Amino acid sequence: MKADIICSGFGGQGVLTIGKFLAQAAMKEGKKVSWLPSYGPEMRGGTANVSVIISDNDIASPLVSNPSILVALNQPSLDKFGPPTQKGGVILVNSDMTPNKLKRDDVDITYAPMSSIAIECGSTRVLNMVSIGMVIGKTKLVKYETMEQDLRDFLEVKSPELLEANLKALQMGMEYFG
Amino acid sequence: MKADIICSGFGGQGVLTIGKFLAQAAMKEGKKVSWLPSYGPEMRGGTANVSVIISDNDIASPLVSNPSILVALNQPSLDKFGPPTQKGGVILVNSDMTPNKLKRDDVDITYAPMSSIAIECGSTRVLNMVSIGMVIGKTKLVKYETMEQDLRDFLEVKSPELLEANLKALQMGMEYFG
Amino acid sequence: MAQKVLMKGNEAVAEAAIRAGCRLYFAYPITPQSELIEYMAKMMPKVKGTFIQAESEVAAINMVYGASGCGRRVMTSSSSPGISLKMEGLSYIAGAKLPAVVVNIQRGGPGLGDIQPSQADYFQATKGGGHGDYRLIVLAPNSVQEFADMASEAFDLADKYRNPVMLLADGLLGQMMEPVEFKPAKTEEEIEKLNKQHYDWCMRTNEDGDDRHHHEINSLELDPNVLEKHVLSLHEKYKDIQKNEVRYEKINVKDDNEILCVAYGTASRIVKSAITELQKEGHSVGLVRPITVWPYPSEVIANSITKKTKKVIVFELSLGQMVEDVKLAVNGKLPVDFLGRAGGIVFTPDEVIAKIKESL
Amino acid sequence: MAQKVLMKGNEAVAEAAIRAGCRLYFAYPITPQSELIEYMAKMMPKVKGTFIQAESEVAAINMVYGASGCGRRVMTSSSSPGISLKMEGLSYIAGAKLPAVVVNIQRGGPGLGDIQPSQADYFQATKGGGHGDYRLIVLAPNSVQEFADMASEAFDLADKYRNPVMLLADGLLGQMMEPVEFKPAKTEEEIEKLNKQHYDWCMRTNEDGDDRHHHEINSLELDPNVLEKHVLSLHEKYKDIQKNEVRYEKINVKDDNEILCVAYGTASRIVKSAITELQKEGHSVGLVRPITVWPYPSEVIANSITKKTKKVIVFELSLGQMVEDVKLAVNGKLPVDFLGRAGGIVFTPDEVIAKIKESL
Amino acid sequence: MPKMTVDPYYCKGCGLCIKACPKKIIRFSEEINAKGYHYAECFDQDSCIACKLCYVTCPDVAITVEK
Amino acid sequence: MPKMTVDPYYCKGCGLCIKACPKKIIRFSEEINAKGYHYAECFDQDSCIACKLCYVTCPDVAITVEK
Amino acid sequence: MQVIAQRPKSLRDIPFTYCPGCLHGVAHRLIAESMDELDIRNKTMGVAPVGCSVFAYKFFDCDMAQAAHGRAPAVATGMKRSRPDMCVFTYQGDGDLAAIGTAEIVHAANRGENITVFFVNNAIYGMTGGQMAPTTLPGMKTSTSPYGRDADDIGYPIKASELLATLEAPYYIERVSLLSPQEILKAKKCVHSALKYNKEKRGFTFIEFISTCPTNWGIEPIKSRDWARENMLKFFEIGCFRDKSKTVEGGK
Amino acid sequence: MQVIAQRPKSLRDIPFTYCPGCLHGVAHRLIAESMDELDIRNKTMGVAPVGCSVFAYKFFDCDMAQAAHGRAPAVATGMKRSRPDMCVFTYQGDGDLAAIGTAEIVHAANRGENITVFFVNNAIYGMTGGQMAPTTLPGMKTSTSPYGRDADDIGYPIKASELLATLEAPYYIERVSLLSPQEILKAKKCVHSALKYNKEKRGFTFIEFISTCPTNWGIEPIKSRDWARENMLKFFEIGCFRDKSKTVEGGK
Ligand SMILES: Cc1ncc(C[n+]2csc(CCOP(=O)(O)OP(=O)(O)O)c2C)c(N)n1
Ligand SMILES: Cc1ncc(C[n+]2csc(CCOP(=O)(O)OP(=O)(O)O)c2C)c(N)n1
Ligand code: SF4
Ligand code: SF4
Ligand code: SF4
Ligand code: SF4
Repeated sequence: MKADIICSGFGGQGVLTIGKFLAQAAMKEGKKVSWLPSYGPEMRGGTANVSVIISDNDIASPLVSNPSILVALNQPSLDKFGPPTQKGGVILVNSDMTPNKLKRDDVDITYAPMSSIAIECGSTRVLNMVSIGMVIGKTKLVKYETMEQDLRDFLEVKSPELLEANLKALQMGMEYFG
Repeated sequence: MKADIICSGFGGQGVLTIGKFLAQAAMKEGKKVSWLPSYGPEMRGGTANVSVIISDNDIASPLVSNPSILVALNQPSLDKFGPPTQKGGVILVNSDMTPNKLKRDDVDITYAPMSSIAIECGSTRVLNMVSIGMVIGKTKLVKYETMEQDLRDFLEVKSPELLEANLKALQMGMEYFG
Repeated sequence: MAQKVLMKGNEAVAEAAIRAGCRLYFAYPITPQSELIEYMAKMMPKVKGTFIQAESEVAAINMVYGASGCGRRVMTSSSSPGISLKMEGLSYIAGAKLPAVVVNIQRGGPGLGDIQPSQADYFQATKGGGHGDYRLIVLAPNSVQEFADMASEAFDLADKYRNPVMLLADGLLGQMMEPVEFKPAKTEEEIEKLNKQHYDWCMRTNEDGDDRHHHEINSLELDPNVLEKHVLSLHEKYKDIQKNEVRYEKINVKDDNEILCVAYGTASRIVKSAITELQKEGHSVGLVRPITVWPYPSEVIANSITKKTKKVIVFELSLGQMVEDVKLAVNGKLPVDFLGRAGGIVFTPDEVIAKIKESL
Repeated sequence: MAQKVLMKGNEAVAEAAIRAGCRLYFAYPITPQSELIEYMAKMMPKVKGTFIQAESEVAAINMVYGASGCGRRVMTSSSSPGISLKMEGLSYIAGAKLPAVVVNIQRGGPGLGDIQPSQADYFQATKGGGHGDYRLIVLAPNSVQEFADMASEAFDLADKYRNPVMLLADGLLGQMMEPVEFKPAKTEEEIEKLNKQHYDWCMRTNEDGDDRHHHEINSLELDPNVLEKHVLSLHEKYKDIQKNEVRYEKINVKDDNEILCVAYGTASRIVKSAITELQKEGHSVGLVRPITVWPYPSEVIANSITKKTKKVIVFELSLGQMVEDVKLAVNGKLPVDFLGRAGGIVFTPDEVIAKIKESL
Repeated sequence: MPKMTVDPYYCKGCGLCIKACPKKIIRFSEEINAKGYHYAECFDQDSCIACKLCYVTCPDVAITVEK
Repeated sequence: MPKMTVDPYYCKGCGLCIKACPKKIIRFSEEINAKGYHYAECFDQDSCIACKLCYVTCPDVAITVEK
Repeated sequence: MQVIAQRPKSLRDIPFTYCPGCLHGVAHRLIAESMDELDIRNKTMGVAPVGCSVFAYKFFDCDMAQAAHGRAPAVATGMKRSRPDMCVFTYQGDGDLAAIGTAEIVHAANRGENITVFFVNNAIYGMTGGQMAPTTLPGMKTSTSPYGRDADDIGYPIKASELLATLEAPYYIERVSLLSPQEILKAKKCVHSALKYNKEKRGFTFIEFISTCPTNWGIEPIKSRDWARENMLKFFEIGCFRDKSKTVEGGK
Repeated sequence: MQVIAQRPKSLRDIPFTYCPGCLHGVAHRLIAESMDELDIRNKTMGVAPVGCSVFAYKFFDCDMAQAAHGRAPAVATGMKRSRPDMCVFTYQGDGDLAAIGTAEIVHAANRGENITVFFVNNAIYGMTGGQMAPTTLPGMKTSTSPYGRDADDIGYPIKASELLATLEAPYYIERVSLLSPQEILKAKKCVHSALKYNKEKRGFTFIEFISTCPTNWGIEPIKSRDWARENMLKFFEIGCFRDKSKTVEGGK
């Protein structure tokens, strides 16, 4: 088993966190994981993205060029990483910020109004949890329970007041696929 | 033919110039020559010395450790370079500044009151010319005529007023050996 | 805390250094190394340690010189252009026999280049980018865990040999997160003991009477005979290091290897996964991964060549620097081939496989 | 003026540089190089050139970067510790494809070391002491005459390849006087023509309209794909240099050589006189003297080995740096032995003879 | 008649011109430009007095003012 | 009774003490020291007033003053 | 109808790489406008630093060098001495000029090099992601002063203009603000003067811009100007620290 | 009879390597005497520069580091931060401190490092044989300003004390003269104060000594002091540029 993930979006959308939570949960479930951000000045203003690899085996390069799972939170992200996504790969798109669809029919692509769902959960700031939920819902990459625990561990110390909205976002994301 | 020369003395005694004139004259007479000063802070206050090599063949290292000709203008110079002088080598000592003699009898050593001779010629500043004269007189390393011409060329532009005293010094040095 | 945490290489090495007793850290920001300095800025005050953002890399390495002269565990870090600025200082540190740890998170060069991972400072690190006859001990990690582990190893080696040690990583190792498990932090008593091991040479308080000392931290010696003795003594030390401290990993090195690969650091991860692939296809390819790139595991490479081996291939994220050390190790016994990428590009396992297959 | 004059190496190279059209010189004092800067201070005003005593070696090399970016012949010089400080700047100059000449009058190291002659900066000069994949062209004179001749050659090579060129000498060559004969000085028109050869890339006045240009002197390229192309183009250039510009001298290299010696610069003078002595005793010993130490005359060395040759011996005023390049050239065909002195000591012909006789 | 125009190619939607305009006739467009910014636009050219303050304040030199 | 002494081991014969001495009782010795300098010496200890100015001015810290 | 304000000719048709609302762009424009006005575009060469403005070499429509971090004044010295008839300027950030480049700026100023230095003080390292600068204010949090700059431990912000004004040679030194259109208009005059003096070969000229870094301060563009006004201007006083045209008849 | 003046304990029994009449030795003695008086010899560490005083590491009877050219303040920073309870001083020449080491001295001063810097200004590079220093006077001939320092071309001498006094953090800055016994006695008080403040951990202290270089000036010792008085003191005015003990109650 090996998942090559790219999460991409605008600077403030928390894509690095999406990646980190996914990698961390997988690590706890005994997988080999790696996480590599795009870094440096090119991040600024433009898009940020992160490569995450989750695998049963040792990971060679942590850099993902052809994702098997793509989370694209805005148009530039879909435009940039949609085409190199692996045939048969999973693409989760935030339709709220992506007017133009990807012209491919050899991938498993879902357009979901992630920003709207986040607002429904209380704040655009939980957009990243919606995406994580959707990744879990769609791919079963990690267990919901692991993620929930991680989220609790993280927020209970840092900002318990945000816990509820985040948990809700995680759940709604996961349940998006029914 | 190969002469390994060291000229050594106090900072102001002009030993570097002695070396330079010898090397230059030899060069004009078609010899291979090299000139290498002791350099850097150790010169300061203490003794200065210069290695000069005059040879028919290419010169390897310009550094002289065992001179065949030593010009020692003061005691420390004789103490330092007297012992490593080659067996049978020529040593010219400024007896005015060298109370203690060298304890060797396998070298051809001359103690001459070079400072006094210089004063006689007009100034202690021509001490170096006295030494050069003595080297020529003793070893015939270069021709007197070459040296005289060099000296004229050098001083006629720079300070013609000094020419006479210098020429005299050169001559008296040379004639020291009769 | 023997629990695994997910952490960036830059942060993991900083945390591990603190745990190893490093209480002084001086550096100047540069991408892709800045998380290291930022982590130190955050954590040093918590352990009553010193963090100073120096005015430059030159100042930073000279602060290291001063702190190390006091016998304390001290570290600096930078990335390629900043490391070049430390060359004079490193030569002084080596000349004065001081222990110190320097991290280089290499990026693409020459000049300002870019900020992507590279291995093009290999020559500088292993041959001595500064002046004079000196050597750094150079450790090259290939994972965040190893990077962290090496921090404490680097300090130990530095202390043992009174020699600067470089951790030679790259932007990828600095920026990536991987699970890492830390060794327990040294206690203040343990750290005090480490400091005391240097009391016979380092600068410190003095006393009157018989135990009075005069310690000089110095690389100057105007008498060339004395300086030569000093340099020869350094070289005796280097020989010891070459004898005792060579570290490497052999991956799939077997008698039936058709090809022997050599790669270190980030490059070795890619090559390793490539040879695993090739093995599945029935090809026997071995990999020697130097963990110390100086001292270099020359003998290991030489001994890993068997009758079946047709070729040695070096893989590097540069246009060919370590290839010289490999050729020196192979010493003409086999052809040595090379694949490299430059300017911050990391080759893929497929490129590596293709390169190896050319010779299968 | 085809007359021979007796001159120090430091002064001769300065005079020759001025004659070769160098009109800008930036440097910082250091022994045993200071006569070079002092000569420039005296003579540059006479040719309406620029001499600035920079605030440091770092500033000096960056002034060189600026002047070279304007397409003018420019030079700097220093000695070992000061050269270490130029490493970042040299990497920038190489990365930005700028012609420039740098003189290193090597002294004993590491650290402050001493001020006596040494060859212990060989690695730094030839492998790239700075960061990134770059190379300097390195010329190593062994006499004052050659030192002077090389100044103009260095500028020509720098211009031809748009690459920094280093003159790698040592305290002995800098401080000694030997007879030297200078080439005629370039006229102002010739210099103007040299400057104009760079008009298609250098910084200069502009004009409106079709001939408008935008020249960038730069080594930055954040896109690693583009940076890689740039670095590869540098390497194409380096290959050309390796093909076209290898310079060497063969002394007594014959079919019946029992021993082949390799030495450059000051060391080669001593070895040459040693083999002359040995020849008198009836021993056939050859010497290959690399004149360019990068590009290295590897093939020449390899081809100078005959069936009779028992051994290759490298002589260096260091504890063994060029020996690696010789081993790479010999490629395992013969044992490579070594004699070196460190810390500013220069070996004598007798030491060299003794070393060679061990193997006769 | 004074007129200010924003070139969406340069504008990054920082809003400094909106703040600078004494007549308050600049706003963010509904549209986004190639870089994803809601660029500035003048919604009331007739009120423009050609004071140039928008031009003066714009860090991306995106504005042209005519008179 | 005041007394100044010069240690010939340290003295370099710069003469600054001679200049500094208000009583003018210091001179260069006829002898030279190991480094070849005519070191300073006091030729009239009785006149010494222990003003210490010779000590204060001596760059080689060669002087001891007693009282 | 006539264009009364538009992109100056001395800027190339390339969008800046700065963050939205970052005032680097304003400083660029003032320089370019002055180049146009003084008609020196064809005889000007500039030096870009390492910092957010590293790409300045792409933006100005004249030949440009990109210098190593902090070394722009040395590079400019090499350029000016090579082509004395051209105007040479550097453009530098506060990390570049007042930290790693301290020696180079002090000595170029001290030599009275005939160059203009444009110094953008935004109290932080922008390009590398928000580390402390030599100009970071006491108590200000940055990624390398996470508990706020402790002046007792690492000192106070460096006032570059004041420091350079202790030297004899500089011809013109002024600190200006870019925090409002009115201040920008004033700053423009100073930039123009500096380049005019440069053109007239009067000596070393230096303009310090008080600027912002919305991104690394974490304050959006409009508010970041307010923050700078309230905090930076108190410490870095606007004003002229040297103008020899007012003291020396006709300058040098 | 009682010894009232002799070699201080804090100097080792090693003759200085300075030229006859060179005032480096006087500066050394003042420091050593103050160390004795303040009883800090056993808790002091010093830093020798590159310059004629490079061998200072041999002369003082305390642990010493020899620093790379210009970097003594950085080395001292590393030392002081390692052993905060000890007194740390540097000893630097004008080339070392005011040329290559400009950035290091400015920033150590700006941090208010708890160290004392002894700065010997002799207007020339001594050790390397008489090249121009940043403090060389206008018109003064040296081996790298053979036609006299041309202030129009390469600027005026740098006044280090004045420059550092523009910074907020330094606690004490004074320029003193070593040109006569009387001046030496005054200088002594300042050296003592600086080390006293150091012992009391009050902050950065800086003493600039106006000194001579008989050898490279080519003027014999006694006359060289006169030369310095006539030429240097006009430019480098003696005096205190900062003393926080007089302004801040009890210092820091
Ligand atoms: C020698 C070297 N050190 C460090 C860096 C990393 N670096 C790049 S930009 C920068 C600081 C930029 O800050 P500043 O000068 O304030 O300009 P700004 O980005 O804020 O405009 C640093 C430290 C480098 N490229 N080279
Ligand atoms: C990096 C480096 N550059 C240059 C030198 C050579 N150098 C040694 S001492 C010195 C100058 C000393 O002058 P100063 O600091 O004024 O002290 P002084 O000798 O006059 O006391 C120089 C340039 C060096 N050792 N290292
Ligand atoms: S000021 Fe300029 S960049 Fe900012 S919104 Fe207005 S037009 Fe756009
Ligand atoms: S001042 Fe000191 S060194 Fe000079 S002559 Fe007097 S005792 Fe000797
Ligand atoms: S990081 Fe700051 S200084 Fe840099 S471009 Fe962005 S806002 Fe401007
Ligand atoms: S060269 Fe000058 S500064 Fe150095 S010891 Fe001699 S007199 Fe003193």
